[in-house]
Amino acid sequence: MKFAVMINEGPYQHQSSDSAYNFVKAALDKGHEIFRIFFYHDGVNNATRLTIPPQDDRNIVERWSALAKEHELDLVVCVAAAQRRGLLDENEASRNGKDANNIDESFRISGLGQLIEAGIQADRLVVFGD
Amino acid sequence: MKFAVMINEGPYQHQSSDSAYNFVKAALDKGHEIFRIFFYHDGVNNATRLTIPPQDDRNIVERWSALAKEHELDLVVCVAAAQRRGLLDENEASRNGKDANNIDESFRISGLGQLIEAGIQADRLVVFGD
Amino acid sequence: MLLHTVNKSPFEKNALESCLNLSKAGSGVFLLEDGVYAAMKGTVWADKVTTALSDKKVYVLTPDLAARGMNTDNVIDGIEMVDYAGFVDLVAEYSATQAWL
Amino acid sequence: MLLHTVNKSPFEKNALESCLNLSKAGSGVFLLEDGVYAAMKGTVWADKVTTALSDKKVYVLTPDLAARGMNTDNVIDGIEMVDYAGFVDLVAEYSATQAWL
Amino acid sequence: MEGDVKKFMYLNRKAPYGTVYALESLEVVLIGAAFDQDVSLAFVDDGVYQLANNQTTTPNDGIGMKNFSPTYKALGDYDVTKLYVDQESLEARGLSVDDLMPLTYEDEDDDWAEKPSIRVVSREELTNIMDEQDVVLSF
Amino acid sequence: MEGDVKKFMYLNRKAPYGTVYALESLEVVLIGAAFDQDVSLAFVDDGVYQLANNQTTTPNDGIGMKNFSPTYKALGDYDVTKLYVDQESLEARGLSVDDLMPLTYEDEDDDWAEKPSIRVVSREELTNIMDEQDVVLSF
Repeated sequence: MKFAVMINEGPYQHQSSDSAYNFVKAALDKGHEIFRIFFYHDGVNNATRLTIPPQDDRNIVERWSALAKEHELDLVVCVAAAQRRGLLDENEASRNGKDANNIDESFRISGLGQLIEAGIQADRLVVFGD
Repeated sequence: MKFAVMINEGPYQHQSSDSAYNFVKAALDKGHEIFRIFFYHDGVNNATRLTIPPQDDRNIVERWSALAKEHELDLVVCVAAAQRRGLLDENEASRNGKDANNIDESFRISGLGQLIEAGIQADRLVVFGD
Repeated sequence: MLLHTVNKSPFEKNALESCLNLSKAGSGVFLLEDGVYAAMKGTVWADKVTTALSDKKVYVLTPDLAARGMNTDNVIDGIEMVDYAGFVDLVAEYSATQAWL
Repeated sequence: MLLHTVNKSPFEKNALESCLNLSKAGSGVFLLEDGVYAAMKGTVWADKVTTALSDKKVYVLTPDLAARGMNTDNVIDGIEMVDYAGFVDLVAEYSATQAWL
Repeated sequence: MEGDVKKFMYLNRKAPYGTVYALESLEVVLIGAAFDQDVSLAFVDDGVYQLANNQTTTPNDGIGMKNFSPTYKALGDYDVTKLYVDQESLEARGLSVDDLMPLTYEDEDDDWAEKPSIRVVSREELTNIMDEQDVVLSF
Repeated sequence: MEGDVKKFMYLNRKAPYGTVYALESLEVVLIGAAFDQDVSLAFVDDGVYQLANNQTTTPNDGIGMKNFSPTYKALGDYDVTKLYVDQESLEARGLSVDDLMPLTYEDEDDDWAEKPSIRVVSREELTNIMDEQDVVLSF
């Protein structure tokens, strides 16, 4: 079956991203397809490559990034939500005259249409939030 | 009177930072002193200089930054909370081998002791959160 | 005496209820953000708030009421309406502030 | 039939109550994260959850129970305990998933 | 995008301004309107406050946030015409439909007659509507 | 830091793991212990779950988060010895003090006798304790 996942909260503050990760991993283990994972609201904060969690804690961003590489996952960050919160890729940063960018290469920035499309294309959409 | 303020949520997702800003501005208008504003939990996200809010919306980071410059406010970001969430200044970035930093110059990174000290030194501590 | 701040809707979260249960007679309850809905007449919470007024002061932040389209004419009698400047005065007036997040 | 997910404690937020009020007989209610506390015997919520079991299926995510120190022996009778793999199966089994955030 | 039309529901259960969910939910609805799906919005619990009339914010006097409620009035033009409001949620808050914005749309199947978009429904009705959905986006 | 000792209270009302507040609150308490203030912790509402016994997480099997509950056991060594637990919050959740971690400290004023740090208190007691505080940090 084809799943899509929406994540509405940032890493560490809420369990949403952890729960979504465990769900996605279990779905992949069972042979399901993950059509897309869409990060919205504070969920865009999951995409920062600048995170430095304590040694004995999980690295949420790296975990998503590794899973994406292993399974060619489509990790999409909402551009409007990301800009509000200071999450930029190289392209967005230079277009907006910002001197740095912080999005991990495993994530791509795109519009909300990607969320609707995921709802249309996937057999199931699961929302993780606060 | 001497006030200290603690902000526990990031910009835009929750009203906490807006309420704290309006409170601080009103306190300054009345001639009170703001001893320190301490950003904890997702509150550290208030310090990113990479934010690009929509044209017709408020710029929360810039607003804090301008107020800090005008009144020499001490805006302190908790280092542990910030590292977890990918908020770094130049120093933290280079010490941790990160290729970018994102903290606005009006904020400084420090430890939780600064929060306790604010509680001790200020006449009142007000917490804004979710 | 403490000034208790409540920024959550009483319909959504238990913050106001706990605050009312654990605040002393004579203390202040300050409603802001989504907490301001508790100040309105005619809701299922109005009776509890009215009861609280018998031994506590209750305040509501008017800019938060206005943003949410809540008519100040419908604020429960006895609740004091203040702006941010009034909020600052209250924080100074009470001995300490306790947030019910 | 929908699978309703509830990730909030019924003591803190109104998500479970609204979910139970607005879910059809035959639908599923999936408790995860802080929502798992609703699955425990002996709480002020236990009766409502037991009543829901009369016409709905209720599931609880065991890893979330374990993290919180909740003993699976004290889970209300009739609630089905599943792991993340079971969660995936349930999402596939029901026609759609509705989150009560 | 493709031939199939799915039933999309946006479930709104949070008050405006205190959190961003109401505003960012509306942004999804506006984008989603271009996809020609069968769209419904549900306003339950504090979500009903999103539709409150007379929301007033000004930059320099007030909470300093933008009043985004006028955007709901544009939904009709985007063919988003089914806004279901839970009656019990209204009543618990001492509100009636008269306290909400008068949202309307022009019905092309009825000689463009202006009709109300807000439909106050009972729990039972809303439960049935929700159960028919293919995709539920929760905010 | 200075001569005055203030009464600091940490108010914990949220469950662990679902949100980070419990963990990051504990980090403040540990740092704050170095400042020689009069420290109390209050566990109210879902905050009482923070002290639940037998919390179990493992990286590869389970929720994938660190079990931080052992840190509460170290509080006694940091001279954080007053953990007030709201009795009604426990009861509403079907819990008793036996379901909580057996936290203790050694009382230097009583020949280092081992004493319980957790003090289950009534609403009235807790209300009085809270009202005496100079600084309340809420999580």
